[in-house]
Amino acid sequence: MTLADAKYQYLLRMGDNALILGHRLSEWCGHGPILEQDIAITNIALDQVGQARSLLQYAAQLEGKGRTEDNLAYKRDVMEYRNVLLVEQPNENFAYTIVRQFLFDAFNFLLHKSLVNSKDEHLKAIAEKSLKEITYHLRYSSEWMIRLGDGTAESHQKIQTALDDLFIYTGELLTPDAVDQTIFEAGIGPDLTALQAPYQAKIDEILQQATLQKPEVKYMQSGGKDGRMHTEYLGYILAELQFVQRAYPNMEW
Amino acid sequence: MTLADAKYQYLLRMGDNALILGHRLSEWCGHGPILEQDIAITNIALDQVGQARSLLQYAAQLEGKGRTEDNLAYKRDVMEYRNVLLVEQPNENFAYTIVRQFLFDAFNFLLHKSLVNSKDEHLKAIAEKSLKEITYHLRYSSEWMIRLGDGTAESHQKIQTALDDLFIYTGELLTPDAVDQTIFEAGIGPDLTALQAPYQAKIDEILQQATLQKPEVKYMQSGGKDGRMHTEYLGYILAELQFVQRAYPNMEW
Amino acid sequence: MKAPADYAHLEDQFQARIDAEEKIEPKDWMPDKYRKTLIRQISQHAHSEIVGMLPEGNWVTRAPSLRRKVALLAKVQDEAGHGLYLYGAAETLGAERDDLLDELHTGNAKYSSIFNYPTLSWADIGAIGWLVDGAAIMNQVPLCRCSYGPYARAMVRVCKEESFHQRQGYEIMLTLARGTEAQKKMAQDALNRWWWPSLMMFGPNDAESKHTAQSMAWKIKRFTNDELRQRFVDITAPQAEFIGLTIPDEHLKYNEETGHYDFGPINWDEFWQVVSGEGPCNRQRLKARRRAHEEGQWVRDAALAHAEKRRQRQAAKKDQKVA
Amino acid sequence: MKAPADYAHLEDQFQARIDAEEKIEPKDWMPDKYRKTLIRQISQHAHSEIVGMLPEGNWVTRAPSLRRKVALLAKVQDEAGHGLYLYGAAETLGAERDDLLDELHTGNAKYSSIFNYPTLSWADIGAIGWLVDGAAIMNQVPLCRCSYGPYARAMVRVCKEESFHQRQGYEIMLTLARGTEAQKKMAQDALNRWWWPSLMMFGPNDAESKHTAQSMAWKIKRFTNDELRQRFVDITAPQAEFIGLTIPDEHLKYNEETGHYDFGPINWDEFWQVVSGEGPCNRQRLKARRRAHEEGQWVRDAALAHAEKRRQRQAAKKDQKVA
Repeated sequence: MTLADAKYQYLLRMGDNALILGHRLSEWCGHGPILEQDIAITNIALDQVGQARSLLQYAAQLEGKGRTEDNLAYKRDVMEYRNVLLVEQPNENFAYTIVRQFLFDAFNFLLHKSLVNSKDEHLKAIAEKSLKEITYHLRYSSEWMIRLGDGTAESHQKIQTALDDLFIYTGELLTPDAVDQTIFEAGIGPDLTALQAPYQAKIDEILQQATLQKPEVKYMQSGGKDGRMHTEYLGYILAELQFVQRAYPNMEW
Repeated sequence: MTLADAKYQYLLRMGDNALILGHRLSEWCGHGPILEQDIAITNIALDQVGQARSLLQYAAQLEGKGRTEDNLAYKRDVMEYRNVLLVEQPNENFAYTIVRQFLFDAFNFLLHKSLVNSKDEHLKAIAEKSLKEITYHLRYSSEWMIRLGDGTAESHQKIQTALDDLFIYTGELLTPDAVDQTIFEAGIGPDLTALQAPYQAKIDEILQQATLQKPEVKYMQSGGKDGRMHTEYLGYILAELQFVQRAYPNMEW
Repeated sequence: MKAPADYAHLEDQFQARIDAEEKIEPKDWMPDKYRKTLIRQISQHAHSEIVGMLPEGNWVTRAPSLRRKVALLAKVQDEAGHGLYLYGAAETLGAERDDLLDELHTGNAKYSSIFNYPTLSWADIGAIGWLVDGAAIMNQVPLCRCSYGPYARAMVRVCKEESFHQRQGYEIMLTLARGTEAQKKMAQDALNRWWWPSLMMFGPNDAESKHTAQSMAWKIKRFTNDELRQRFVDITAPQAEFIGLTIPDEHLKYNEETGHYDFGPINWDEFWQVVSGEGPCNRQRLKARRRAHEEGQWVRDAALAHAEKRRQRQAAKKDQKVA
Repeated sequence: MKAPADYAHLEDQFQARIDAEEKIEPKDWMPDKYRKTLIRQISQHAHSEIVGMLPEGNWVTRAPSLRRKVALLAKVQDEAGHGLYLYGAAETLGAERDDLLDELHTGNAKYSSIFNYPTLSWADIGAIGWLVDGAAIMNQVPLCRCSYGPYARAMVRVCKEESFHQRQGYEIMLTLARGTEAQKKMAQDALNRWWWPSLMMFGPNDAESKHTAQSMAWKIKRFTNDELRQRFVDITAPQAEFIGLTIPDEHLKYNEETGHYDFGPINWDEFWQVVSGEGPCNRQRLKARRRAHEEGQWVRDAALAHAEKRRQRQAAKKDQKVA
């Protein structure tokens, strides 16, 4: 794998993660459980879609085929998307949204803390801007993990169930493959294996405060970031996300 | 309005009703409350989509622009669809599905009983085939109206709620406009006003057996069949329905 | 309880302050009816912001470009923010947000009827920004000088943001109107559907409007419905012309004599139908708000329970230190 | 209770009937283990039909043409029908459908692991028809001669329909493979994802398979897992070649000596992972089935309650007539 290929893939993965997670969050817009949380979730959605734009712009530039952020977002089908499976999981209830966000933020925070030292100046600049946002996201989702875990019996049970369901999607986040390895060796991104311990430590710390049990998982689910597989949810996300561009192709909006 | 225009619109309306109702029913496929009802609902969906094919094929032929049933189904956006608002209402639960079906079947049955005498031979032939299916649909939905209405307290309350919510969409079914009038005068379709009394009689008969209250409605909702307006649900239906054709245009499947 | 004479005196003083353009503040004395009128108006306004998130939120996941998606998300977020500080303003008058929400959810409180129309294409997002926010600003700019301080100050911020939204909406329409035939058609269709409901946003004709006189005296209202509606038409008609869209009113015509646009009669039957809860989306809007509230109950309960646990733990810690 | 000697005698008679290719019918004597084995196998088969509706049902609303939509609906409906008469066959052995469903919903009963893979493109519908139904037929055709009568007869009908589905699936793949580059890619991708799971459908290698010997003696099973798998590869490999798709196995090669295709090693770790409930969609499939069942409870309750009301009313009418 050439470094150029790896960089393009890496940016796509990051961009797709941000876009799909932003999409899921934006589904809450107008339907949040409390007005303040409607605003907060929409705010995180905004950050994620904003980050997706920067990342996909850069990916398109690296690809060098004249595509734009919108071409990448609106014209790829499921099997060309490179987001991790975690971010496409549905908002079954607010607990799922919080757990998904927390499990992703804890990873994303460590990733960006490392990326601010990237040898790639462009990615470094994006990461510096994003890190501030992600620091807030992680604080927000951690607080809600604790609030719901250490809230009522009902909320505890709901968030434990969400955690049990979603934890199987965390393996993919920090299991490096050839792309990650190439990026690491080029000094552009972190050694993912080195982030595993701090990731688990963060999870443990918050779950302990939230009085939640860490699920025991024999097999992790993966396939999103390397494009091997997605869950059936992604197709529905894209049908909605891409409708206007697909129905009215090649227009300015 | 020329008769040709009216006929094309009339066929579109009938075809879109069948297609969108079939779509809604098909959402149950694999998720029905009882295996036997999963089969029955899927069976009605099959009939509806089958009818949609005949009707849209004929519409495309009348239009004479070389379009096909699939062009009509997959390439029109919300404002070009001509189904009544009733059929696009969501499956909030099985009661909504049954009420929607019953309110539509009672209309559709009367419509087809008249269309088998249509002066348009092609439409007459379609109607003859469909009438057998629709007779079964009406029996099925009537039986379930009664079963759920005169079942448990919970089922009674659920189906009454669904009826209260959906009844506002029945006005459009039998309120004639210029298209209906032109069709009637040409001896192709019924005088819709003449169907109003038998429609209400059928509704009353079944509601009485089902121990349900007929909702008092001051204003009916309309706009679907004349293309003035739809509900926000239709856009999501089309995003899903049309995804593959939109994402991979001009291909054979 | 005050004697009638005292009360009359207080009322005179109150009116004098208003006449002098002084701001009334939460702790000041005010007539009960002033307080009630304001609570009703402010909470209706807050509800409108919250319900207004729904038709626009409906296109967030389907926005046609990432740039537009970000802008729309930000806009809807702004509306939630407006709702938040408007509820806050109502609370300064002694109302409770929970009670106000109950009124909304039971269908007793009103909100702007315009949000009972569906958003059916992307162009509707443009039309809402241009027309609905445009009409809202027309209504709200005078409220920045409203006699009640907290409301007036909230309105200053709201108007600033609405004005940004309005320009954004107009720019969406402009882009569509200058786009392909399909886009132009989409824009024209949106204008056709949103024009008349926008005119209805100013409320009934002055002759039919119950509250106007008292509200004008209290400077809660500074212009009549018909004055504001005329101003809106006068500003919007040339904007439509500029981008090449046709306002769906055959009577619309500039009147050289009056210097205003004449326009056709409004379908007041439709207006009252929608106000009475029977518009195209009234049920869906209320159902969506109620569902969000009901499904959010366990989250609010958890937040309260957790806060209480923390409070108790901290109290226990303090007790230990003291002991 | 029979004495051991009687029992051995009955067992011998039973085995003799089976050896003579006689059909065992519901009222005939049969060993407990035969009954249990059959209930397990038939109910697993029934569950597979029901769970199998989910990955395919997932594309009903998105089928790319109305013709394909109708065919897919009909196919999924057939599967529901298969489930129905397979549950019926299990009931002839004294099982109750409700108990069998409970076993499914609690995760105690198995169903074909293939349905724990996601359908991600339209081509997956083709691949399932071609490969999954193809493999199922391979497994099921011998069951038409199964020693238990009701199961054998159910299988005759099932196989007829499956064979139609298989041809339909292959035809979808053919259309895609002869379509545009995008369609060909979609078809190849589907083949890549479904090939190995399809081979796993025949179960573990004979050496690892626990139940084979007894089931073969009872003529519940007529060929071993590996025999059937080999037959599937032998039939499918040329089909892939014919439509120009590449089976994702670098070891796949026709062996002139044996007259069979050699193929590469199966990833048994993945097989056991999915069987143990940890495949890509195990949780989603069970959740969907459980949800349908739970959300359908009030409907089933209503149907029962209404039937009881009718029964009582009719009984009352009869009483009146008699009186």
